[in-house]
Amino acid sequence: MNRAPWLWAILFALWLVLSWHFTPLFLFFGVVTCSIAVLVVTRMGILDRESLPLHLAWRAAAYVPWLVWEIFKSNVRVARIILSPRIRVDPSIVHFQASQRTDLGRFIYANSITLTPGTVTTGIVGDDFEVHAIVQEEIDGSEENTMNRRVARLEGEAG
Amino acid sequence: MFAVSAAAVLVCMVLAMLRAVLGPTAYDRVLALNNIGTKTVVLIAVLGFVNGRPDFLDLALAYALINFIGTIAVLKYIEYGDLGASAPRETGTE
Amino acid sequence: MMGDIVTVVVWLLLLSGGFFMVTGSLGMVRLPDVFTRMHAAGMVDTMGAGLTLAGLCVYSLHDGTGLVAVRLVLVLGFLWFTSPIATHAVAKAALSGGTTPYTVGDARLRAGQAGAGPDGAGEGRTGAAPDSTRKAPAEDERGRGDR
Amino acid sequence: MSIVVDIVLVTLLAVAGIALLRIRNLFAVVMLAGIYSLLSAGLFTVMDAVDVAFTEAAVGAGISTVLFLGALALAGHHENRPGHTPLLPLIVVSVTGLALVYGTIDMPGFGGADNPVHHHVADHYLKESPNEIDIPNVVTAVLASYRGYDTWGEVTVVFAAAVGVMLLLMGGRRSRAAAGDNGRVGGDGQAGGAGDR
Repeated sequence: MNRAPWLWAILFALWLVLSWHFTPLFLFFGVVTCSIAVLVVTRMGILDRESLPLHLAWRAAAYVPWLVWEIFKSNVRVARIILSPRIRVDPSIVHFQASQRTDLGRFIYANSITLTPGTVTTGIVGDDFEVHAIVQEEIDGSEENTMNRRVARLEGEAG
Repeated sequence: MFAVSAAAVLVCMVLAMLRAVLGPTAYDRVLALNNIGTKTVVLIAVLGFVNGRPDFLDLALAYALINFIGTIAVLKYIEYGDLGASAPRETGTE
Repeated sequence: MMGDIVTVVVWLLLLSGGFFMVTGSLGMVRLPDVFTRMHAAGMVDTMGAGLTLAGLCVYSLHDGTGLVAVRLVLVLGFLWFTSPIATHAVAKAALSGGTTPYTVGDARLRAGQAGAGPDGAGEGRTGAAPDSTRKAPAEDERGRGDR
Repeated sequence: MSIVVDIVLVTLLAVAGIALLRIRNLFAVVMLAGIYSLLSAGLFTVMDAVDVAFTEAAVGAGISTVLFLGALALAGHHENRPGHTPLLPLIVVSVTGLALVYGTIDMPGFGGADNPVHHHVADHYLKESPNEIDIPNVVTAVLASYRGYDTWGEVTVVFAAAVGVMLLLMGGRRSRAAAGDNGRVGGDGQAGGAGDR
């Protein structure tokens, strides 16, 4: 699948939404700007299924709301730690195996972990994730496993 | 009601400023810088609504990106001591 | 009627966003080391900014300025895409720069606690804000020496 | 509300400024300078000077932080204490500041609609720029068209400055790399690597 036209369409849609002027002059500027951007990106050779993961778009629509709900829950937990009169933390660094097959999947998983407060991905070597957690319970519960499975599903069969 | 939100953001900026001044490590200061950047973005968005002219949101949009680039440049400098250096190649790193 | 509901929803979103933002900033001041503060900073970036911008978004949608709502969504999208990368970069740089995170039973946690009061059992309890501010200048000197 | 925001932001600016003066670790100074830029950009936004705020954020918080860090990589981290007493500079700065404040007494009130500056050519720009240039943003129209030569000159100066700074910062590295010292690109570029040069 050729990704350049898709990128161009997305960029031009962004241009239209942000500018919201439909005079020929501005449309012309938009066309030129988007074309230059796409040209540069194509020449740099960074336009592939990692930089524009169109194949994930539909499954991401199911993943993102779940992620937002997870973020909300862990926010409440961290807020409780911070607001307690005496701060009780037992931070620790935990290693565990991720089950994603592609780098893109690992990237999404690592960023999902970091995006939920209470856990931060500090390093990845191969499948081995190194995660810093503010309290031990944040990490060894079943929720990380759930997230792991969900990202693996998001990544899909195509891999 | 937006004024309440703006006040909350200002309180947060004061707290983050405290962390930036106290330090103690460089990483605390980077964290505070990044955080004040985020709060500036939110502050600009909220102030647009306080004044009834939410036209400044493009500015917030640009800030969000500039802040990110600045943070990454700073951390690259801390980690490699040089802005031009490229990361040593490790296999399997993201 | 519709307007009342929207007003209530916007109030709720803005207030809870402000709550998470203030709590996260408080955490940045109170928590003992840079790694734990990172989690507090994450709160500001995710729910603090998220709920506040969502409140503005609901308001502008009801107000009939849909373009503003689109921009707010874009701002939030950028924040949520970039925030974990920046946080990860801070953590990675801090680790490779020789800062070891506090862990359970760490001597530094106990040291912080010895000054905090009689509660000396040592299961990762630290003093609150006054304690961490008091020991800050000494650590600043040490931090300079490291670099 | 706007006045409260002004007061808080200006107070934070003052705190950042004093901290900038007191701290001797130049890395922390660069961080605080970035925060200072973000705060003043927020202040400019409150004053409706969006284009200035935009420039301040891009240049102050973005580019100049990066340039400072590049300079630090070459120059080292710690600022020496000045050999002389700060008394004379303090007096000079205070006198200059007081003179500037005295100068503002004669100026018309901030943001007043009948200030002379708003009735020289501004009326014409505001009324006619949609017809004459057909650009929705008046500031853009003024900068890029009515004052096109002026902007051109400014851009040239900024470009020359940027090229000069980049040459200064990158020239050293290239000559070192040519001398065969390419080890620091690899493993040994640690956090403290800059401090000991």
